[in-house]
Amino acid sequence: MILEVKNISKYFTIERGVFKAEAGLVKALDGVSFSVNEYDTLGIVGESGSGKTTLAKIIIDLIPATSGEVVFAPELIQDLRKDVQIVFQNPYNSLNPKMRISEILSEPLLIHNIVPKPFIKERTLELLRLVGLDEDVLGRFPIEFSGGQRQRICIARALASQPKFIILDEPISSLDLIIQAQMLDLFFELKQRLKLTYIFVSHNLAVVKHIADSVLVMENGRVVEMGNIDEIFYSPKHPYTKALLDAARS
Amino acid sequence: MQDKSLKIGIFIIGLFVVMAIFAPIISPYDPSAIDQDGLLMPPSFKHFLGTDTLGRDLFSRIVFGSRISLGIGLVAVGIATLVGLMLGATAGFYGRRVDTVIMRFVDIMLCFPTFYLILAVAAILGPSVFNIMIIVGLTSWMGVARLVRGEILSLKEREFIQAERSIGASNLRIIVRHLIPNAIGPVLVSATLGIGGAILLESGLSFLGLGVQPPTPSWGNILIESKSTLGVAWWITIFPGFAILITILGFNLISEGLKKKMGN
Amino acid sequence: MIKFIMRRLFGLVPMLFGITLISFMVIKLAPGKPVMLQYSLNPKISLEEIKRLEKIEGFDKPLYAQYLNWLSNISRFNFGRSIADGRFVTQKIAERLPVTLTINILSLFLIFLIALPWGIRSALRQGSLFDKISTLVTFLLFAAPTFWLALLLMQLFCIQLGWLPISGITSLDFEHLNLWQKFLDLGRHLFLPVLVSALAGFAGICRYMRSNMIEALRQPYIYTARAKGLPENRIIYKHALRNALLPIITILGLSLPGLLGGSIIFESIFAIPGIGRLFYEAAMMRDMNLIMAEIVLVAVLTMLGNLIADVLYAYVDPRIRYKK
Amino acid sequence: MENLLEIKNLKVDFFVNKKLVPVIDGVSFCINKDEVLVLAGESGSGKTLSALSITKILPHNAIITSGSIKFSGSDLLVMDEKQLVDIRGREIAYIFQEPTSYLNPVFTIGDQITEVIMLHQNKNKESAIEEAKELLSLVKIKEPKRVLFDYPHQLSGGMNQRVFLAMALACRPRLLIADEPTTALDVTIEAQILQLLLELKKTMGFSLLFITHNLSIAKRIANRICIMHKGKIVEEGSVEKIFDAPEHFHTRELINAYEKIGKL
Amino acid sequence: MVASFVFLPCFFISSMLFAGDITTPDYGDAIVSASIADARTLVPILASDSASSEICSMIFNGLVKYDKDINLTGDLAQSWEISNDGLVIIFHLRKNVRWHDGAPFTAQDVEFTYKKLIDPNVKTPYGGDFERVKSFEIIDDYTIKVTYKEPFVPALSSWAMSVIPKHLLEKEDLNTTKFSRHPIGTGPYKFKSWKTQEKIELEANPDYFEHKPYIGRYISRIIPDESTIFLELQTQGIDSSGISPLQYTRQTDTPFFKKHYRKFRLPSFSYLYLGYNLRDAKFSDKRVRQALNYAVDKNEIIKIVLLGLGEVATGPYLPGTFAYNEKVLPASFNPDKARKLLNEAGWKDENNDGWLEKDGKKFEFTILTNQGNEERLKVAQIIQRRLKEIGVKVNVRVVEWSVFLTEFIEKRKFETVLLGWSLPREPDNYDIWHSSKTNEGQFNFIGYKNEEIDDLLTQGRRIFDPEKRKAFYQRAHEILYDEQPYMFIYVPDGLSILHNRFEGIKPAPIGIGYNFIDWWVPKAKQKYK
Repeated sequence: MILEVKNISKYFTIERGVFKAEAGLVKALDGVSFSVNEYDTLGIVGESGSGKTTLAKIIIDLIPATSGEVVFAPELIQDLRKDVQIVFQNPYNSLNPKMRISEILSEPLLIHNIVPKPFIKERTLELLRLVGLDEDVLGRFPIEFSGGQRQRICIARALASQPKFIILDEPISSLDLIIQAQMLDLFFELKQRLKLTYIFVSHNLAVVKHIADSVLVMENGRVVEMGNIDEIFYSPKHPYTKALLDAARS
Repeated sequence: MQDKSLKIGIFIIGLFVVMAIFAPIISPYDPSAIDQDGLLMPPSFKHFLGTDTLGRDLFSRIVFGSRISLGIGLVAVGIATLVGLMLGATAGFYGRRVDTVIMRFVDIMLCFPTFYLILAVAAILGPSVFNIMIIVGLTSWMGVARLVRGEILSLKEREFIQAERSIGASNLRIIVRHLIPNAIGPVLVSATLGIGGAILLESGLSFLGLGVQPPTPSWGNILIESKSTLGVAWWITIFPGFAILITILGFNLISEGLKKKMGN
Repeated sequence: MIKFIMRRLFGLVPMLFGITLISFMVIKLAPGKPVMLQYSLNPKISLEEIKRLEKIEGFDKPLYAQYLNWLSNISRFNFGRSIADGRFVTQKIAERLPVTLTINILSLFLIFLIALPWGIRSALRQGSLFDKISTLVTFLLFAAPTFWLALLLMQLFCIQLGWLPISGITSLDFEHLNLWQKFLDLGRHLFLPVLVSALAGFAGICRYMRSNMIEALRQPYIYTARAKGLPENRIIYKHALRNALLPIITILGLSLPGLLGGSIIFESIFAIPGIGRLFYEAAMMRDMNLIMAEIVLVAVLTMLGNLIADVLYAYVDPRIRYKK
Repeated sequence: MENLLEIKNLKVDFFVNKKLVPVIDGVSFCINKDEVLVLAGESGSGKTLSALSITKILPHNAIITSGSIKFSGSDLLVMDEKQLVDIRGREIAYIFQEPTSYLNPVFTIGDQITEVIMLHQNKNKESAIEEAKELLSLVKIKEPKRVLFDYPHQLSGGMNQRVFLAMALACRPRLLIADEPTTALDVTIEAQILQLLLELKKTMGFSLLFITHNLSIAKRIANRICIMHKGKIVEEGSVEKIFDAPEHFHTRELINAYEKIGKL
Repeated sequence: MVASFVFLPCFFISSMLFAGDITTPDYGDAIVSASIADARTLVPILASDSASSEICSMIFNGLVKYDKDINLTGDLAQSWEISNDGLVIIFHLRKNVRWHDGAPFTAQDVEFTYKKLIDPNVKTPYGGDFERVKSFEIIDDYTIKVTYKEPFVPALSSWAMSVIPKHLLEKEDLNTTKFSRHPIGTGPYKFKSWKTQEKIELEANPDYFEHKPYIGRYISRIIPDESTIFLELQTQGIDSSGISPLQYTRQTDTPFFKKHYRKFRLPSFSYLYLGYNLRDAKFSDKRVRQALNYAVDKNEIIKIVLLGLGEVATGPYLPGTFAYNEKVLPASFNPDKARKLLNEAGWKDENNDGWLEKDGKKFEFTILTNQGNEERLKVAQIIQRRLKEIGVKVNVRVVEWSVFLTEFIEKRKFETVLLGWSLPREPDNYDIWHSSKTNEGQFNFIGYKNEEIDDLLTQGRRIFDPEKRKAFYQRAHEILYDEQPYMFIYVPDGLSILHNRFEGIKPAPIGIGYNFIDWWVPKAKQKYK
C-alpha cells in the first residue's frame, strides 16, 4: 500500500459580489478516504465540480486540506517533491512559454541534482526518447508544438526526477481521439518499464475503463463507490454510478 | 504597422543615444562658451540652430542636453522599474498580509505629494542631476508595482507554475526564473512610456527652478530659458521642445512595438 | 453595498493619518523656515523681530507638538490660517477652486467627447490610413511637453491671429457686460487652457478606447450577434461598444483627484488663479497649514476616487453586481 | 429528397502575418431537407470554419477564395451583406460550443432573445417577450419569467445552451448549424441537450448540420456523416458504412481509436 | 524673492508734487499695470512684500515722503521741526485731510499707528526704528512731539510709514482683520475690489487733499509669468509694466511698440555684488580680493546680461545722491595685474595644471546664488569663465530661496554669494557694514570689521547736518571700494514701458511715478469706461 488518504475535507468560503460579504461555505471535498497499492492505477471519475482535481492537488500538497491526512508509505516515498509528480490537463498552460524545452527538462534535474551538470543534456535526450520525441525538440519553445507533443514534454519533465508515483489530472481530455489513444499506450508502457503507480483522474469513463485497475467514483466532494474495474463497470451498486454509465452508453 | 513602429522607435532612440555618447565630438562648440557678440543669432551655417541669450551655440547645448535628459529618463525609470518589480512581485507572490501592507504603502505613496519630496530632497542635497534621477525614480515606481502585482497574481494560478512547485522549485527560483520573465513584457511596455514621462517631469521641474541647474544644459532648462525670448528668438523654444517630442515619440513607438510583439 | 463603502471609508482614516504624518515630517525637516522667507534680507528687519514673529507662529515648539496641535485642529475642521496673509486656509483654497474645477471638468468633458469616438473609429477602421494617422497624432500629442504646446498656441492664436486674449480669465470690463457677453468672454479666456490640458489627456484615453474596442470586437458573442442576423452597426454600437465602455468608467473615478490638481506651469503661463499656483507658492514659503490642507485634500480625493471607481464598475458590470 | 444546402468546392484561406494560408481546401457536401448531417473530424480539420462560411460569419482574417454555397437555390457567397442579414437568424441559425462566452455578458437573456424576434418578425416589445417566454418553456427551462431577467453568468452551462437553442429557433429557421454544442457540458447534461435537440427537430422540422469530434455522438444522432481531415472531406456515407466499412486510412484510424477508448 | 523684486522699478513712489499744466487735463480712463505676485495684505504696517507695498502706497499716506529729487518733503505732515540736539521732532499735520469713509484724519491716528508698530503681538517687521522712540506726545489734534533716546538720523525717513485709521482698527486684531482686504486710507486712490491672484482695482479719491487724480481707475493685474506679461503688451492688454533688458532693446523696437508705447530708462535703486566670506583664509588677504576684481570685466557682464543698460557699481551708495563719491573710479579689466597680485599673495601654478595653488591647495571656490533669478546665474557663469583664465576654479551652485537663507547665509556656510542689496534713499547702511552686526541672522554676514568704517557709520546716523554726513559716507565709499569686501558689479537700470495715451509724465531722479495723480488721458484716447 503506497498511499493512504484519511478523511480529507476541503471547504472554500465564497464571497458574494465585489462587496466581499461572507456568503457561504462550499464543501469541495467532504470526508474522502481511500488507499492505493503499489504498481496499481487508480481511476478517479466524476463530473465537473465533483472535487477530483482538488483531491489530486491535495494529495501532492499543492493546496492545503481543511482536515484529514495524506500518508505515503515511508519506505517507498521519501521526498514528496521528488518521488511524486503530477501532469495537468491543459498542455498549452503547463509549460513556461519563455523557456526552451532543454531548460524546462533540466529544471527538475538541477533541483534534485539527479545527474551531475555535464550529463544533463544527455539525460534530457533520454527522457525525450522515453516519451517518443527526438533531439531537435530541445532548442525550440513550447509555442512551436501541438497539444500532444506538449503533453509528452510534460510527462518527460515529470519522469526527470525518477518518481515512483504520478498523478495524471485529466491528462488527455483536451486532445484528439487518435492522439488520446497513443498517449494511453504511452502511459501503459511507461508504467511497465519504470514500475510506476498512477492516479488517473478523468470525466471520460471509456478512457478510465481502458487504463485503470480500480476506480473511485466521486459526486459533489464525496466518494460514492470504489472497486475494481469489473465491479464498477459491470455491477455498479450506487445509483449515481449507474446514471453515469447509462449516459455514457446512450 | 507593428514591427515597423518598433524599428522606427529603436532608430530614433539609437540616434539620440549616439548623440549623447559622442556629444563632445558631434557638438561644434563648447556648450557653455559665452560669446559676447553672438547673442541671439538665428540658425545659420556657423550655428546650425542659432545661439541663446548668452551667445552659446544651441546645437551643442541640445546635443549635450541629450545626455542629461536621456540619462534622467533612463536611470529614473530604471530605478522605478527595479523597485516596482521587487515590491510588486513580493506582494503578488506572497499575498494576504504582505500584499495588503505593500499595497497600502503604494496607496500612501500615490497620495503623497511627490512635489514636496522633490522640493525637500532638491533643497537638502541640491538639485544635481544625480539627485533628480533618484527623486524621480523613487516617486514613480508605484505604477510598475501595481502592474507587476497584477501580472504575478494571474501567472501564479497558471499550471506551469504549479508544475514547477510540484517538482520542488523554491519560491525564489519560481519568482526569478518563471514569474518575472513572463511579467517583464508588460513592464517593459510601461517602462518605455515612463521614460517619456520622466523627461517631461524634468522639464517641468526646470520650469519651477528645481530641475537641473543651468550651468549643465538639459532640454528642460534650455526650454525654460527660451520662454523669455519667445517673441524674438523662436528657435530657442522650437528646437529643444522638438527634441523632447521626438525622443518621447521614439519611446512610445518602442513601447507600442513591444506590446504588439508581446501580443502574439 | 453600504457595509463595503463604510469599511472602505474607515480604511481612509489610518491612511490619512499615515500620509499626513509622513508629509508633515518631510516638509518640516526640509530646510528653510517660513517666517525667515517673508522678511528676508530686508535691512530694516532685525533678528529679534524675526525671533518674535516665530514665537507668535509657534514654530519654536518641538515637531511632534506642532503636529499634534495641527491634528487636533483639523479634527475640528479648523485647518488654521495661512502665514502669508493670515486668512483661513480653507477660504484661500475655496477661492481658487471654481476656476481649476471649471477648466478640469471642461477639459475632461472635451477629452471624452473627442477621444471616445476617435478611438472607436480608429478601432473600426484598424490598419486604415485614418487609423495610422490618428495613431501618429495621438503619439505626438502624448509626447509634446504641455507648456511648450501652450507657448506655441499662445503665440499663434493670441499674437499672430489675435483671436483670443492671452491670459487671465475675465477681461477688465467684465462687470459691465450682460450675461451672454460674460459667458462669451469667459469662454474666450478659457478656450486655450482647456484645449491644452485636454490635448494632454486626449492621447491616453483615445489609445485605451481603441484597444478596448478592438478587444470587444474579437469576443465570441460578436459571432453570435452576427449569426443572429443583426445589422453591422447594431453589432458594433450595441453589443461591442457596451462592453468596451465598461473599463472607461473606472477612469472617471480615478480622474477625480486630477480634477482638483492644477498644473503649476500651466496656470502661471495663462495667469489663471488656480490651485496649482497656490500650492506652489505655499511650498516655496513653507506655509505649513496651507500645504497640509492640500495634502489632506489630495489624499482624500485620491482614495474617494478609487472607491468611486470600484463602486461604479461594480454597478455597471452585471458580472460583478449579480453573483450566482 | 431535394437538397436544402449544396456546397461545391469551397476554399477558405487565413491571412497570417501577410501570408495567405489555405485552411479549407475544396470542400463539397450537401444537406437534404429534415436530414441530420454530422461533420466529424479532429481539431484543426476545418469543420467549424466550413460551418461559419455558410453565412459568411468568418473571423476577420479569414477569406473565402472560391466555391459556391447554394441555399434552396440561391448562392449565398454572391449575396451582398444586406441580403445575407435577412437569411442569418431567420433561415439559417447557429448554436456554439461554450454557451456562456457566446452570450453577451452585459445584456439579460430576455434582451438577447427579444432582439432577434423584434428584428426579424418586427413585433413590438410585449409580444416579443411573450414569445420569448414560450420559447424558453419549449426548451424545458423551468421558470422562464425569472430567466428572462437573468444574465448569462448566472446560469449553468446547460441552462445557457437551452437559452441559446431557444434564441436560434426563435424565427423557425430551416437549417440549424450546431458547432460542438455539448462538448463543454457534463456527460449527463450532454445527453439531455442532444435529446432535446432531436425532439425539437421533429416538432419544428428543421435540418441539422452537427459538428463534433466525438464519434459516439455522431453514431447516435447522424443520418449521414462526413469525415474531415486537414481541410478536406476524406469520406462520406451512412453511419453503418463509416463505422463498419471505413475506406480512408484516417477514418480507419479514427474508428479504431473509437472502438478502443471511444465507446463504453 | 524679495531681492529679485527689487529689480523691478518701483516708480510708484508716493511722492506727489502739485504741478500746474497748460492744457486742462481730462478725468476718466484707467491704467492697467502688471505685477508678478499678488499682494498679501493691504494693512500697510504688515506689508513686507513689494506687491503689497505698491498698492498701499496708492491708498495710504505717511507723514513724510520723498520728492522728485529724492529729498524728504511733507505728506500728511504740513511741516516739521527737529531740535538741534536731534532728539525731538515736532510734526504739524495737515488740517483738511479725510479718510476715504469721510472720518477726519487727526494725530490720534498717528499715535494709534505708532502704538501698533511697537505692539509685540502685531506681526509687523518694521517695529525696529520705532523702538528707538522714547516718548510720543499729542500736543493737539494736529501737532505731535516725538522724542528719541539718542540722535537717530534715519528716524525722519521712518515716518514715511503709512498711517492707519484708528476709528476702524481700534478693536481689530491686525493680523487677521478683514481690513487687510478692504482698506480705508487717506491716499489719492480708494480701494474698489480685489479678486485674488487676478486683479486689484482702485478708483480715484474725489476729495484727496491735493487734488482728485485725473485717471479714474488703477488696475493691477497679477500675471505670474514674465513672458506672458510681454505677450499682453504686444496686444495692448496692459498699459504699463517693468521689462527686461532684452525686451527693452530688441523686442520693443517694432513699429507697433513705437506707435503705442513709451519706454523709460531710470535708475533702479539696487546693486549686484559678489560677497566674500572674510572668515575663509582664501579671501582674508585684500590683494586676493583686489586681484579677483581686476580679473572680472564688469563692462562685459553689463553688455551681455543687461545689454548695456546699467553702470559699473563702485560702492553701496546710490549714484546721484550726496553719499555717492564721484572720485571713486571702477578698476580697469586687467588680468595680468590680477595674476601679479595673486602671485604676491602666494598663489602660483606649482604643478602647472592650469590652476593656481598655495601650499598644496588649489584655488577653488563656489559662487552661491538664489534660484529663479536668470540674470544672476548668467553673471555667475561669466565670472566663472573669466576667473578660469587666471587659474581660479569657480563652481556655481543655485539654491532654492528659503534654503539659501537658512542653511547658507544664516549659518555663514558659504565661500562667496552673488546677491543684490536695495539702495534706500537714506544712505545709512549701518546694519550691513558695522562690525557689531556679524553674528547669526544679522546682515554683515561676510564678517567685515573696519574701525574707521564703524566710526564713520555711527557718526553718519547721529549728525543731521547733510554736509557733514556727505563727508562721512563719501569716505566710507572710498574705503569700501579699496578694501573690496564685496566685488561691486553693477547698478542695473530700471526699465519700464508705458502706453503713450498717458500725458503729464515728467521723468526725474526718483522715477516717473511721483506725480502719478497728475497723469491724464485725453478724452479721445480714453480706452476704459
